[in-house]
Amino acid sequence: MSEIVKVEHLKKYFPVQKSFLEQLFARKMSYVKAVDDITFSVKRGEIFTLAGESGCGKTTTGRLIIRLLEPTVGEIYFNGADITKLKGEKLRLLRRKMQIIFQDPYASLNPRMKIVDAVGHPLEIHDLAKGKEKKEIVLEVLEKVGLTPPEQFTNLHPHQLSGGQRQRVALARSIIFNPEFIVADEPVSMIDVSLRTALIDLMLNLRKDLGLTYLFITHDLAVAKYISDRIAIMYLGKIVEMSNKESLFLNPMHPYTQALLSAIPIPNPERKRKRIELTGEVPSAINIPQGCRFHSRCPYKRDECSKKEPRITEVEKEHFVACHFIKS
Amino acid sequence: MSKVKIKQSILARLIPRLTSLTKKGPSGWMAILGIIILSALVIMTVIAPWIRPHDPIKTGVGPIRAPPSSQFPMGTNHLGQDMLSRILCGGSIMLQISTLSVLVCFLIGVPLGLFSSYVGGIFDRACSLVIDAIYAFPGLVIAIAIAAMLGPGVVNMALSIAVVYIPSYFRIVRSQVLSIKELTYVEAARASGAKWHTIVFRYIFPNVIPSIVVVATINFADAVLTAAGLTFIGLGVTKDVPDWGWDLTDGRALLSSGTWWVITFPGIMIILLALGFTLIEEGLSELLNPKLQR
Amino acid sequence: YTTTVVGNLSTLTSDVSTLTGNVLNLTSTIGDFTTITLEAIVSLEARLAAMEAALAKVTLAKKTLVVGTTDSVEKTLDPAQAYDYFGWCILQQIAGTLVSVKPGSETGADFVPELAVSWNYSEDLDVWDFNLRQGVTFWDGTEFNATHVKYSFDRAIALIPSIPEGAPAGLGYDVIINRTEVLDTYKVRFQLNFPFSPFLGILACRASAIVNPNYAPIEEVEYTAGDPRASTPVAFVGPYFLSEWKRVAGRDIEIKLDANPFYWNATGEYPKTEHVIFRFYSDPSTLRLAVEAGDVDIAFRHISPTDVLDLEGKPNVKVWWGTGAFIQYLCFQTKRAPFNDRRVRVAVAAALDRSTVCETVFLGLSDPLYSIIPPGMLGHTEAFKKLGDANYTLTRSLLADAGYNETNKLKFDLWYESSGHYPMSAEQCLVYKEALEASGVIDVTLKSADWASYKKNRDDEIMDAYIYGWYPDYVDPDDYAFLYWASWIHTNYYNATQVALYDQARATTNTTLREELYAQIDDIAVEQCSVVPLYVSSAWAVTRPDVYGIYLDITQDMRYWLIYIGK
Amino acid sequence: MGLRSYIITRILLTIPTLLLLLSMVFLVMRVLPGDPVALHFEKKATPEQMETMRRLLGLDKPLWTQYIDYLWGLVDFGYFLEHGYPNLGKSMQTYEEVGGQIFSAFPATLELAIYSMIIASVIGILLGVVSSKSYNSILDHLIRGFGTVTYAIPIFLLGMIFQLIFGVYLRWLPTGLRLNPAVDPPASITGLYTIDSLLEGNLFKFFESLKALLLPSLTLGIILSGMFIRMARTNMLETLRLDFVTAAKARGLKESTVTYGYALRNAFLPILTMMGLQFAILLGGAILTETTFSWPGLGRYIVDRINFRDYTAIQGAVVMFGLFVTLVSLVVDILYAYFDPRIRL
Amino acid sequence: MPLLKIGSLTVDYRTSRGTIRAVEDVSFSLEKGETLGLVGESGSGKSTLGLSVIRLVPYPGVIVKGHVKIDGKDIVRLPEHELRFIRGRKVAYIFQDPMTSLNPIKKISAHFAELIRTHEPNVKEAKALERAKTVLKDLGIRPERINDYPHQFSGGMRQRIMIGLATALNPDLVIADEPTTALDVIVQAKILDLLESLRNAYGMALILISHDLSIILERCDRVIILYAGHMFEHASSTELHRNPRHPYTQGLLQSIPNIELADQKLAAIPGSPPNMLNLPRGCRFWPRCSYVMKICRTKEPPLIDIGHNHFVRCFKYSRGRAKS
Ligand SMILES: Nc1ncnc2c1ncn2[C@@H]1O[C@H](COP(=O)(O)OP(=O)(O)OP(=O)(O)O)[C@@H](O)[C@H]1O
Ligand SMILES: Nc1ncnc2c1ncn2[C@@H]1O[C@H](COP(=O)(O)OP(=O)(O)OP(=O)(O)O)[C@@H](O)[C@H]1O
Ligand SMILES: [Mg+2]
Ligand SMILES: [Mg+2]
Repeated sequence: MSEIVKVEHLKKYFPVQKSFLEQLFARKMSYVKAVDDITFSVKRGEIFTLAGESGCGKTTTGRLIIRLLEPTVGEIYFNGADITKLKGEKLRLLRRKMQIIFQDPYASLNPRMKIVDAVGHPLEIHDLAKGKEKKEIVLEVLEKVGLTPPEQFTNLHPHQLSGGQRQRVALARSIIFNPEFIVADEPVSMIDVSLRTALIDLMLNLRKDLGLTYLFITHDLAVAKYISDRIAIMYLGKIVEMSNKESLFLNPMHPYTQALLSAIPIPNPERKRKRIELTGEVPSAINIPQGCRFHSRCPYKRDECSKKEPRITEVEKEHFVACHFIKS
Repeated sequence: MSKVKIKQSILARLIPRLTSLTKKGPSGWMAILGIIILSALVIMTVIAPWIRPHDPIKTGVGPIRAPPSSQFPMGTNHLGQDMLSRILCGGSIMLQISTLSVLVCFLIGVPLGLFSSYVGGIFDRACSLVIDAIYAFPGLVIAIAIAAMLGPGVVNMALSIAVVYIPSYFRIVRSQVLSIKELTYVEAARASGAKWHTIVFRYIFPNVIPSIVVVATINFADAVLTAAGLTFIGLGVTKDVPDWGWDLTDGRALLSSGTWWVITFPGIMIILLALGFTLIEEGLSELLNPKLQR
Repeated sequence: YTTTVVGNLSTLTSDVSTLTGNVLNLTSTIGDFTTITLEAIVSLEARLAAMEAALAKVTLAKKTLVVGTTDSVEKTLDPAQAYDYFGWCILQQIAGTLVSVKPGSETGADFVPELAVSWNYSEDLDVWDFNLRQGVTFWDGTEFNATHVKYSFDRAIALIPSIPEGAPAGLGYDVIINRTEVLDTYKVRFQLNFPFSPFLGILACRASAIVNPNYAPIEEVEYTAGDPRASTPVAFVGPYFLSEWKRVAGRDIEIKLDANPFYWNATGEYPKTEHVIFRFYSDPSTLRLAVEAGDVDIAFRHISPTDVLDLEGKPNVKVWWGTGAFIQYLCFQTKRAPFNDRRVRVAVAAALDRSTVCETVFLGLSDPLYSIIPPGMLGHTEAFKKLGDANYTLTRSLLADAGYNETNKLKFDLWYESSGHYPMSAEQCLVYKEALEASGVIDVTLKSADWASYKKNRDDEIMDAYIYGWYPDYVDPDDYAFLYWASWIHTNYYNATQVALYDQARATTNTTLREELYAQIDDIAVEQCSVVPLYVSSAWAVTRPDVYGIYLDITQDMRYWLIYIGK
Repeated sequence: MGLRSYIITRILLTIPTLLLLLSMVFLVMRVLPGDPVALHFEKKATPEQMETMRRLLGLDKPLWTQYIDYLWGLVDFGYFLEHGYPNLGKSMQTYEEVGGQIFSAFPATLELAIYSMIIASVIGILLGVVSSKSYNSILDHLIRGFGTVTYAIPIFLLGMIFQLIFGVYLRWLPTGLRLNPAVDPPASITGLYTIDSLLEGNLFKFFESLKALLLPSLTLGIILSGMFIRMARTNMLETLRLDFVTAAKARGLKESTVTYGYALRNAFLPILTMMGLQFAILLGGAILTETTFSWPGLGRYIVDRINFRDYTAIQGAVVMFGLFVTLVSLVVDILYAYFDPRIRL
Repeated sequence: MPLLKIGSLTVDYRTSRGTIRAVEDVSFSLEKGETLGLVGESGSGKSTLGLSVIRLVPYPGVIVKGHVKIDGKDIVRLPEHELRFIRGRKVAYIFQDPMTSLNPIKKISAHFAELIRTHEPNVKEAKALERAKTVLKDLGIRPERINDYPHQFSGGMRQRIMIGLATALNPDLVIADEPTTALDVIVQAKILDLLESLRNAYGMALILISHDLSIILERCDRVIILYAGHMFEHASSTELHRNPRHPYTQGLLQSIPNIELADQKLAAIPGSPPNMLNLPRGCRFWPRCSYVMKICRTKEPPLIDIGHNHFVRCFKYSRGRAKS
């Protein structure tokens, strides 16, 4: 399998909004280190998941790859080409190949556009189709995402749809160009449980039918486990563990991953598990602890951890971990 | 499309919107009441030339300061002009001034707000600074100063009122754009490669319209009141057109001598006109308030 | 107005309760003014203060005139600088002149001694001698004598360059007076540059008030209203002195006059009322409400015609009528078409309908004016009657000559002032417009501008036709007749014959001859119609019913020292 | 960021706004038509006289010198200390110091504004709270109706009606002016008659000034209250729906504690901001109110002076209004920061 | 006498668009120390039901039918002023969003002081604060932080404070409405542990509301499945886990991923939840139900007791006897 997307040493620092006066007197700028040097690649046809707690930089990574944000440092390759600096028309062309679906189905559709326009507008933007032609393509795509019969939906406004339907519309919009790569940013986390499975199945089917590759973003490891091929666990802007899913769930190595897994509720009242307790609060992304950024909460921390930042290393085949004490 | 067709299609779009207002509770009814009042006033003004009993500016069509009677249902004023005819025809000036001022505000304030907020940076800062500075002045003071500067007349009055209101449009548009700009669907549009003008006009602007409508209605109401105020301090239109503002000002001078009808009727009309707009505004702003919706 | 008693008197100590009792008595007698709640008066001092205030009210109600007005002193009360109606009005109460017009005079030409007891003039009217009153003292004890007269006039003339728009400049002192000589302690002589018959009129006006050199220096004129040297209460010798003058933001908010104990005519029991207080209202309607509500004893200047007629029937007020000297006239821009054509001007003048304006707009409180000199005054004629009112036959024939007819109407802009500087301008012009258009050959567009722009338009000469007004500095035809060609009206009209006649009239005291000369001026004016007289307004004042002593004569002067509230 | 540095920042930030405001006023004044010098002469003037006048008024200097003089006058602290008011130039009509005129007129407007603001906020907040508490009931509709109608009434019309009712027919209150002229105004300490008379300990004067104040401030207050009711009501409604209000109720706190201690206190912050913004409108309304009630304040001053094209005076007054509004919004922002702990980061 | 007894409770929202019957005919009871889970999708009426217990259904909601008895007292008919003694003292409520459930302009100390002093007016301010500090310490928050404002705490800490406020007066019943939805899993687990430990320590009953069946199954003794305002199934969690009876419950259980299962196959429930303004006739689940029968489309199924304290609202089990 070839790599469709490759990210190298990607960083994104957001300057902290400061008042005029503070800008004048501050000795140095402070930053939210939303993404802090991550490297990974997504293979063609796979579902690669970024998982982690809120605020760890998942969305930022997704938006960086899709070039909705300018990276602070690092390179992004798409099909082997460096797209980090693409601009203007070239970037617009790239947009046809990479798409994104967002978490909030209520906010990701323009409330004033009918479905037919919401889905078909990208075609107009790229001067690919208009009017009737556009409508036909839209009908086709709506059918694909399971909104049947599609004619029923074209003239509705988003507020007339349920959350699940909206997310399907969003999916339809993102596949209208037949893209190769889709960033799915928590596409099901705001959707009712009874509807989730259908949507996940739909995404899996689309992957098969259209040969898509997903970068799947979620904080729900159960969903991640169900859907993905490979998973990267992020903590405060860094990937702490990355592996294929079997290896990760069977053999979680990083203490954070372990804690995470042990905290996931199991829908079985008869099974009681031992939980790995973490102490302390999640540090803010502005004041990332020195050394290993997890050491403030780590049950196994030692002196070394607060001094040196561990590098992510391949401890087993295709299993990467960033911890001083886990070596191959 | 022929004119008739266009009209039909506009009606076809409007009517369901209006009827849908009735389903939205008291706020919807308030807006509808406002719309009814306004439509009545507009219709009255439009057909006034055919239904008025007398020439509204001809003096001495009746005795001076005659109280309401069957011949002069609203009495006559101090020049013996027929108040009923003046009331019927007098809305025109108010409507012209307010419409024109809203138009001007809209045409300047909205694009400026859209542009400034979307472009951001220094330009935005500069614009906001200027607008904020204007905003710090009491509106009427600016209106008076500019009206005095431009001289009387419908257009000039409208312009002077417009200057006062441009900041409101600018600010509402700007703040709305700034928040809408961050919304996911705008991001989605960017992700599909939309250019900035497409984003502004297809994705942002339509969603700002409701807020603009709210500002516009209150602008209308204020324009009416400000126009009356300008006339009151002598910066109104000339006397040879019927104008409620003038009648109100005249009526005020006459009221103390027991001539209640010269102030009462234009007073009611101006209040009604302004009320029509404030009712719509009151209704809409509640209906459109996202924080009050569930 | 109620007196509220809260609390129990018996719980108070005896003397306090008597005091309170007094206060209560007082408050009920003068209940009109005060509301005192016992509860509110917490301490003895406060009670005393309240009582004092209440007592003050009792005296005030008898010895005080409260005057309501919409006027305000424009800048100063220095006679050398003041040039506005109300400034002069106040000056008249506080400053003395050599002569004055007899109250109630019909022509305004009946001069009576004031600080001068007698006078005579040379045959050719250029030397005027005055014998001064003896035993008059200024407030500071200075004895009034001829040097003061000389000083006052010298000062007025000396100040002219530094007060560009000052009163004497407006009146032309520097042109008229050659020099002032002290002939004796109580005798003074004016040497004029040319024969000038209306000289007494000038001396009677407020610009000629005598000042006290100690308080009115020539050098360093401060323009500030409150400057004691320019407007000190003690600079003059009038029936009153200015005991308080407070201005806020260039507008009077408080003027109080108190009787001048050193007034030379104090023995004649003048002034009749000890104190005069002015209240300043922003517009006629509020003033009317105030006089009706009894807030003021006298409402003078700017109660609207409607209001005054309405008030006339009311029992709680009295309306006083008098001759007016305020006139308005129509000016034509003779520089360019259409009004560079004499026929067109005459045609428009003939189409005017003065009586409708006087009847509808002014409700009969003004009279059509057919000469620039108002009735009652020497030289008044009915010259413009020749053209008639709404005389459309004349209009049409003249306009036909000039090339205008029903299809090619005479079109022009008629301007009026919109900020209330002149009364009812908009209404007037509306009626004029109607009358003019009724001719069928004229098409008038009304235009308005606020006073500032109006004056600018006047100077820029952009108005085709515009109405203007005038009230006199001194009551003499001399102060009216020149309006036909006055350069500052900017009609661009000049007629040497008229000017010659005017100068001739100045140089004679022969009334018949003067009358003749003014009539000739009017005749030319009718022919030329550069300026067309429109109306002269009456004067009126509204007072409470028991006010006496008001003379509303042609001088437009309100002589407050003659006014009193009687039984 | 601490409150102190917030305040400093906020103050520093007003400087560019102020500068802009001042420059705009200056520029606008220069383009007003009407030559103030020509306007000065009622009847006639020679070119030499006009020139003298021009020199006198400082209009012969180049524009930028005038601009610098104007700005300098505003910040000339020595002048301020000496005279008690800033140097705003001399009136083109009366030659008086504009600064002095404005400072003498301003307290009247301030007093009117303060009382109207109090009336408007009391009516507004009271009715707004009642309305929001009885959401969608008849009472709510009535109050909303009241607010909407009052907003639509021209100020001078309402003023006139009040004058007729309370002044002429009932004779309870004076129809105009700041104080019965038969009463000596209290010694000027703050310039606000009601406060000065209290400071003087003279209740009689206090009631007199209060009587005079009542109608104008009621007029303006009622007109403004419409907007205040709306603000209070909407904000209360919004706040009453917030979780912490429900949470407080769920904790069994007293109804009044929840309404006032929770909902109103939180709703008050946005209301406060809007009140600050309303101040400009209030001052605008003060112009008409002052004219109606012969109130010797800054609003009437402006209208007066505009008729004379008295540049320096209008300029000064407008600047004063602008400064005042800016100051109010500064204070409001600081109060906001003070009351809202979230701002103190 | 059970601690809480709800009988045929029906709650309507009378909106301008129409009446939404958010909770319909719900009956259950709860003993001291028991933990009950309320599960349902968004809009199924969980919060409405929870809030009905303290009679705080938001405007325009009205309890139109039924009773809610706490210690035998029907709070539906209680005058407003007496409710105050129930709320906070007997029944405490924890809201979903910790970020918005605390008054942003009041210090934490004020929150506690107000609560304690409202219900125990004799307690002095200082005493109340002392107690508050102990509570905070129990929750794992440094007592000094009592003088901080809510915004100075993280979401998890705020939720702990909310729990502290809820338990400070030792209520008999705590209702936690999605207390962890806004939080990360690790924090979520901590909060739930905390609730559990408090319950064990003080023996209070707990109603846990969540849309996440996993949590409920993991933490609760009994479960109620709500669907569009109807109670679909009511059983102990073990029973429900072993023998889910209602097709909806079955579908639900099959659509939750479980990380402990290898190669789990999830099954989807077709269709989407009904529009509350326009409910289908008959059983409100039938359009999505794979076992739909004719009767389902016309008649509303009754709640059927199928033994073992297991109730189901489905015609499939109508051979059993209907619960009155
Ligand atoms: N535009 C921005 N400006 C400043 N900070 C930002 C911006 N976008 C994100 N951040 C910060 O960057 C960090 C990472 O945010 P991101 O949205 O990528 O996290 P996430 O993992 O997607 O979290 P969640 O699960 O809550 O969606 C957060 O601390 C966030 O506050
Ligand atoms: N204030 C309200 N006005 C009108 N309808 C409401 C209101 N609150 C809730 N509803 C309606 O009542 C029904 C039940 O709402 P409720 O909030 O109890 O559901 P929930 O199960 O708590 O949902 P969620 O999981 O989203 O919190 C929903 O259909 C909702 O639309
Ligand atoms: Mg995210
Ligand atoms: Mg809920």
